[in-house]
Amino acid sequence: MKQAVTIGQGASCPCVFLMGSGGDGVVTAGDLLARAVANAGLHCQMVKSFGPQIRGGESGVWLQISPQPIQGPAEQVQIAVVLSWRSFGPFARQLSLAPGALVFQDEQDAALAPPDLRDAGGQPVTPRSLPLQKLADELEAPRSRNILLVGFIAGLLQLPAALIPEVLQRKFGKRGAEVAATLIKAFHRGRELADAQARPAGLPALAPVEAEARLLLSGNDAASLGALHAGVEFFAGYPITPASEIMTAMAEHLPGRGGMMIQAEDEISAICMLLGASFGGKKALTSTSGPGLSLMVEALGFATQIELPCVIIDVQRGGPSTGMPTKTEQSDLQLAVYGAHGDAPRVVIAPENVRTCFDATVKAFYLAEKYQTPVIVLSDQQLGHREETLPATAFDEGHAFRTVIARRLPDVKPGEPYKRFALGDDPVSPMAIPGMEGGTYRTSGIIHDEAGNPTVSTDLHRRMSEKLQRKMTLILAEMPGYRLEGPAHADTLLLTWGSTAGAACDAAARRTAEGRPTAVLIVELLYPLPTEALREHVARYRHVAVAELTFSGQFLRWLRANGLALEQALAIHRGGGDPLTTSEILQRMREAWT
Amino acid sequence: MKQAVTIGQGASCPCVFLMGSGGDGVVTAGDLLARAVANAGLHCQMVKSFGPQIRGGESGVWLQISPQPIQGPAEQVQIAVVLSWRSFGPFARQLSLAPGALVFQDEQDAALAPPDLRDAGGQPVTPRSLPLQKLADELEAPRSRNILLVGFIAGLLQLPAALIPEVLQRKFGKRGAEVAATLIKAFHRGRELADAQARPAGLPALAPVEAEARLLLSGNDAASLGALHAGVEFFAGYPITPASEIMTAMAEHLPGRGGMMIQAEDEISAICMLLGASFGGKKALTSTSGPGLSLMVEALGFATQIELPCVIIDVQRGGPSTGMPTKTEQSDLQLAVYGAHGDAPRVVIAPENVRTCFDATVKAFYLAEKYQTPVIVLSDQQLGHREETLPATAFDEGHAFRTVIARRLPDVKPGEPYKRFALGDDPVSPMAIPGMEGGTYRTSGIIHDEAGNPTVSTDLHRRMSEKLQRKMTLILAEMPGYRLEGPAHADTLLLTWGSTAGAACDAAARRTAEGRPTAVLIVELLYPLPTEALREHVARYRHVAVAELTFSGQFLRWLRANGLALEQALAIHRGGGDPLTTSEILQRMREAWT
Amino acid sequence: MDVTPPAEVVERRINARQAYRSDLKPVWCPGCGDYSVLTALFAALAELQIPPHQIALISGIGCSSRLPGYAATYGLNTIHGRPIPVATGLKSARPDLTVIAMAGDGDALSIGGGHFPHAARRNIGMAYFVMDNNVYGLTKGQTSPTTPTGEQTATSLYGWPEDPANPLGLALAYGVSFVAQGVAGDVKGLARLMVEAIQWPGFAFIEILSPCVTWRGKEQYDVIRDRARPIPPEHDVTDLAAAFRYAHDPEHLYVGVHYRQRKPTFQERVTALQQKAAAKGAGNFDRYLAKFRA
Amino acid sequence: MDVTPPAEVVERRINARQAYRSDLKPVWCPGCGDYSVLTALFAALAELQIPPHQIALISGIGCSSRLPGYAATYGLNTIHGRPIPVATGLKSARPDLTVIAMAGDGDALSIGGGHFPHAARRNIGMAYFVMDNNVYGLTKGQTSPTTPTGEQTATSLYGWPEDPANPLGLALAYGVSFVAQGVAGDVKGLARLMVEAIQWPGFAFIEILSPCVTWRGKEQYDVIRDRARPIPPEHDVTDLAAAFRYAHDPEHLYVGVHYRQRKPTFQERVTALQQKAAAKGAGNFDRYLAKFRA
Ligand SMILES: Cc1ncc(C[n+]2csc(CCOP(=O)(O)OP(=O)(O)O)c2C)c(N)n1
Ligand SMILES: Cc1ncc(C[n+]2csc(CCOP(=O)(O)OP(=O)(O)O)c2C)c(N)n1
Ligand code: SF4
Ligand code: SF4
Ligand SMILES: [Mg+2]
Ligand SMILES: [Mg+2]
Repeated sequence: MKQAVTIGQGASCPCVFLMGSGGDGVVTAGDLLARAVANAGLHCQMVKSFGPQIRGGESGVWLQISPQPIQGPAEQVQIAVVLSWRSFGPFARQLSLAPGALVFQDEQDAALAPPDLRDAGGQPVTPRSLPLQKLADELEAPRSRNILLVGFIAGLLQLPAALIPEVLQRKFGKRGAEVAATLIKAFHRGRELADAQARPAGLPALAPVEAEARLLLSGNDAASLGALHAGVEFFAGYPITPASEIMTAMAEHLPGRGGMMIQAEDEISAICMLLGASFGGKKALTSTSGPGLSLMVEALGFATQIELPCVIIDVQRGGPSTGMPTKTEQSDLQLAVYGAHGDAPRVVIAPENVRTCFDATVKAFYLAEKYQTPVIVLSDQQLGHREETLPATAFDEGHAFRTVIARRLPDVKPGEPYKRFALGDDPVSPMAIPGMEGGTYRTSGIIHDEAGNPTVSTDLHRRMSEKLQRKMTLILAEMPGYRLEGPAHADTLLLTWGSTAGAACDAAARRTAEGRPTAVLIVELLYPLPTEALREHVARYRHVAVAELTFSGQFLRWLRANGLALEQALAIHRGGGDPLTTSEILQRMREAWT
Repeated sequence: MKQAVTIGQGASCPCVFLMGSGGDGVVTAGDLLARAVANAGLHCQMVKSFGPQIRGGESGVWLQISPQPIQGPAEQVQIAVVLSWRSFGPFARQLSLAPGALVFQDEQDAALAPPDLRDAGGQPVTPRSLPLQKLADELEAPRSRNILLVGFIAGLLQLPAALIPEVLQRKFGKRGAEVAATLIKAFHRGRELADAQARPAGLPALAPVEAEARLLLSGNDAASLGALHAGVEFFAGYPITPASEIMTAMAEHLPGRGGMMIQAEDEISAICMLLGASFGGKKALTSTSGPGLSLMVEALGFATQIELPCVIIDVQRGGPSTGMPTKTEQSDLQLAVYGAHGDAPRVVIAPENVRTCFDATVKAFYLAEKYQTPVIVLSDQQLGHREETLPATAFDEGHAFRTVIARRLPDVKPGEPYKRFALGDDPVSPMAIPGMEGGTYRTSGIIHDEAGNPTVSTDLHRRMSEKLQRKMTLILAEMPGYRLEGPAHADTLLLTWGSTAGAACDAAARRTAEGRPTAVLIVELLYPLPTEALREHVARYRHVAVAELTFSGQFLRWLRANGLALEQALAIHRGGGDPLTTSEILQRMREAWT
Repeated sequence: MDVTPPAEVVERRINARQAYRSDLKPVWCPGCGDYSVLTALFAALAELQIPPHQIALISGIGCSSRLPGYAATYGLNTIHGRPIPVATGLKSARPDLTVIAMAGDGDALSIGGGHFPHAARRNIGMAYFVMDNNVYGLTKGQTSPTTPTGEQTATSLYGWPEDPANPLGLALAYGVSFVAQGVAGDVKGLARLMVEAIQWPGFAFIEILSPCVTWRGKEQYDVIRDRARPIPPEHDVTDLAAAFRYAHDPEHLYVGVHYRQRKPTFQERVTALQQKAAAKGAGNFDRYLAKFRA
Repeated sequence: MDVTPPAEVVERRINARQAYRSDLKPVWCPGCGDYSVLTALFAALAELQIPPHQIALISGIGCSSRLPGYAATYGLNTIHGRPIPVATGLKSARPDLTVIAMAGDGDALSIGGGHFPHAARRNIGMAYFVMDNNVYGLTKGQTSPTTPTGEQTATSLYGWPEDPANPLGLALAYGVSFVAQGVAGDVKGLARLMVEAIQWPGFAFIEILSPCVTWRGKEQYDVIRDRARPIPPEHDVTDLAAAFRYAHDPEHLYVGVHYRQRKPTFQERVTALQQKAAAKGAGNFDRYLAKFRA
């Protein structure tokens, strides 16, 4: 049994920031700390940030720690360690120090500290020096500075001493016993450093928790797991930040189960390869980000038209154009729902946190196969890259969406005519796959008749359009497509989607605590939008706000396009890069409804 | 001076339909008739329709004739001539015969006539036989059957006999005097045939008009003229129906003025070539249709981001996917306004008839150059391919939009720093072009600073997004972006755009005549949408309808997305192919507001 | 070499070919070369006796790309320029099928030209038939990447200022493992090449000279006939540089197999790495999940 | 052959090179081959004495494509795979400029591979420098079209099952009129090739072997050095088939000019047809309008 943990007094959610330049190993340090925290039965959310360099550039890690599951992004930092002031620049604006926050530096770097460092309350902060490199050198392990740092933070947070050596052993054990022993020594030297420090003032007290097994993974990891669970058989893709991890996971896991990952020559080929595989009866996936999705537009319309299932995970990044590849935004929404010439409906769903990246992916395969339609999963850089602790049972039956189906095949008989696009009561017409005798059909992106042959009949144009549209109606009938959270007596509703949900829920909880009971409605099914249900909900509240991370208010515009007038709604949105924070949302609500 | 013309009694707008299979020459016949009509000082609209065959397939021509300018598409046909019943099939559904309409056939084809031909009133129609081929053979000009047909129709309509020989002479004169003479003979034999016929009952009487010079051209012709007037210097494109005629016109005319037309390897290259030429300071154009526009999405976002002018004429066709390449629809609207990952505003404008294809193109260049932005002109197959008579002065000063501007260059000095994307009061920052000393700059699709260098500053992301957005505000300030037509005391408003405007205006006029005064508001500027002005107008009417040719109501959804709730609006839209007709719109209004 | 077969053999063959015909009537212009390509394809499939439901024909957009609609197999007339990636996805997901991709010269070498080298590098086990008419047929006569320099077309009113591409040369540089040229005018010879291409283990390309009578005139048949020569029997089909020389011959169009060199197919290589991965236990959900235990 | 120049000449040269440097600091990894490419480019431009404002550098997306940001010329870091069409538009609209397109191996041969043959067919008067590191650098180490078969990368954990493309072979098949190979390790030699390419009347391609130390290791320098050989002086640079053989040499990477054959540039041909068109009076608005008089 593991030890219970107590950290300081005050806020429930300490946030630690570690920053260094290339080779300083702050990301490894963050990862070790996160694992230790997870093993202590606590929750943790870890966000990494890198400079434009591929190697040797600056990097920063935010670690939020709490006994409760964490929803929103980190806001203020209680403890910051900066290993390289020289490359601190890009983080200066991003880093918000809590009043009374402690900032540490390596004493060898002290001369470069910025002259005017202030906390959120405007108070000057004087960095405290630590002899990190010096101690590492003394250990004759000059590159163990980051492990010293881990010990130091673990000490400050009073994490149980036993947890980290265990993790170190697992992670570095294969480099030999000696290496591991040195690192464990470095860790303990770091802890001693912490003991020598004054305990940080406002550091929160974490109630002791029963330690239980935890997973630590990112949204891209969860999506990859979801795809495997859903029975993905084929992946074709083209590398792009921040989606490439899914491709790498597929490269690792598909061949082992008789499947295949093809690195396509571009995103147009990737989606076209999916359509080929899907025509052949296989469950097919790709992952991409904005620029790639832009290139898939033509083939997406084709997929809708010839009614082929396929799943596209779009891990959104800051736009427009090349935009901000390593930053987040929710601004591919419009392209996902509207990206086609002509009327080509498709399904668009969105996860709201790391865990639901799994659910959304499984659901995407389910909907794609059941309704013979392309499905886009709208994740984003924030979800895709941040790591979260989850219960070990997070993806088990009863906790996650796990329904897996096979494609519905027709009952064809050689000699009997087969109508691939039969216009019956059911808009989903069973699809033959090559190899089925009696199931041969030929079709095209041209408006076709029931058999699949081209036609110029405007009547068939209308009836086939209706067929496509009726599938959307059926989807709405089988799932709510949204989730409502918050007090029953709330008079305020925050409408949101995707990765903004976390901050929205935190903001609603705080607003409720302020005596303004606020609920949150998180839309999961973006296309087809559950408009009627949303309309009913919206009508029940005195105040309605719409929160999202886009410059132009794409989500609000999408709700409106679907017929939700929302004329009085408070629009909370701004240009991307950094996620919307709890305070930002809260502040806007306070200003609007005093 | 030319003779005045009188045709029958009744409706003001006779419609003639000619149909034949490949080689029958009905399109030539239609063209000759249209020119004769134009030379008689009348107005005419000619629509052609072809089967899927490239050659040898069926074709049909609708000719609407009127002393007044014609707005909406043809509805019922008064005179139909079918030269090949065998290939009549695809036209059967499209052809609506007016009560009492006359149908003619070549006597040699009579055996194949459909047994059950009926007019709109449900009355059976018996085709009358004409010895067309027989007479042509007698003239020893077996392929002159279509000229006989021209004579026959001219006779029925009592067009002045002198007009057509003149046109024949111009058109066929270069094949030798003998050929022309034979054709003129055939024409007169056709007229004699008409004299032998009973005058059609309901044929309208056209008041004599003062004959004046007329142009006969298509929307694609008018757009090409507009581009030349606007000073287009560079065109790159990829062939696609129904836009290719613009490309051919540019191939013909650009080299002669020192410019260039490049046939790109695909639409991605086409738009990228435009951006290269535009970066070099040249006015650049492409033309395409839905599938091509889909492929341009990524580069369009890039154009917005690096603020490069360029003009894209999208001649829409029936979608989705390959859809109906030779039919019309207005369903690229959503792709045009939303087609980008991230928030990438662009300008979208739409002509409403053949004439305004000129204006819209000139305006597109004006806006592109003035605001350093991509501009999409949304034409469609109907506008692009139909031919209309226009006054010879249609494109003259005072009649058309003719403002032409040059790009605003900065006042750079060698040695002084130049900020390509200066964030000043004016969101349009003067653009240096290669060759200007002191103007060198480097930029990318990445979020950039004022100089053009990449940045990860979320603050610059916001400010640059605002810069792009503020251009849109300026555009709205300088032009109304819509046109209102109809009685001042109207209590009903029809909102529409593009090629549906004609039928909407006709429908409004008829509804007004029925005692329900109805106005039409035609939106020309689709992005940025003049939302505030529209809101004010909409508020003034008791009834509001929105008419467009899309299955899903894209225009209505676009209006709503922009904040026009239009909750009570009557939505008039359907799947594409054939344009919305006056009667359809009228009928829907009658049903909704009895 | 060709001996006329007995009458009942001929009839049986004709019946076998009929089994591949769909009930859609071609809308090609009378005289179009693509009719012969379709006939040759039927003959080849009949000869190989592949059941229609084991075959998928994947085309792009163009007159030529209408072909799959006319065969009673599985068929997709996809989007312009994309038959190769669609066929790649299908063949690699379903190696049991006979997959034939086909395209026009514009589809294959202009908008879809970027996919060709990669199917070759991967050596995907499919046949690829390009019906080259030196023009954009469906869109009414614009230049294509194989239109000769100087020609007047709908998009080159003063003469085409570009050099034509050499499809055979491209295929050779791309590393295509089977490269041949056929002519629509010679249905029998073309069918024979098709039989070989369809059976070839790997990516097999046939450049088919298939006239467009509407935009290039009936003379295109004559031009091809005059320039066509059988590839000399002494040509070593494994000699890449020699094949490259034949491809660039300024005078003659060599008909027959230009290059044929067995190399591992995508499927063969992928099967090997699938075994490697399976041996490592990759692909197991629970093992993958375990990786994320903190 | 190289004689060390006097000190003041060296200094003048260095100053001249400085004039091409922008104030942006490269973010390439220490040791990246692209630094040398930049240095060579500065040297070549200084040698040619082209004023910076007469030059436009057009790249795609990738580590290599960051290069234009570091030069004080006009520059566009466009979108992934599209430097060729953007540069084509620019050069054909503004033949007075010196236009240099550049890209990585992924940008040039994968997503942008479809454009390369057409720039060659057109013989657009620009230089095209591909910095080939056999990997996707910017996106963190995935395979590229030139990654050797069997390699393990972020997207080929069990070994890459595809054959690599041969960039020089492609260029030759495409009809590129100037084809060369350079190595980042030899700045002087590379600069010399660049001078020739930039001056070349037509499309000039240099395949630059530019190591990625981060994803392919420092060893990539050694691998290249071991395999690199100067192209034999007796090689006839107008012999296409011979060049094709050098390009496909299984052992050596030949450095130098592989092929060089003057042919009409796009500009030359277009100028001719502009004159033809002008002579016909095409392009005049009023004449065009008159055509529509009924
Ligand atoms: C994205 C896109 N661009 C353009 C078109 C129009 N288009 C259809 S077929 C075709 C070219 C046809 O030429 P080719 O491939 O040589 O086939 P052919 O008709 O000559 O057999 C074009 C440009 C299209 N369908 N899609
Ligand atoms: C449409 C699109 N897809 C994917 C990407 C992601 N991406 C950026 S650079 C790159 C490849 C880089 O490799 P290479 O061209 O060889 O350049 P290098 O970094 O190696 O110099 C990719 C896939 C993108 N920017 N745009
Ligand atoms: S246009 Fe040409 S390619 Fe097309 S069907 Fe007719 S002859 Fe054949
Ligand atoms: S990742 Fe490779 S190509 Fe990119 S900068 Fe680093 S060494 Fe150069
Ligand atoms: Mg062709
Ligand atoms: Mg590379």
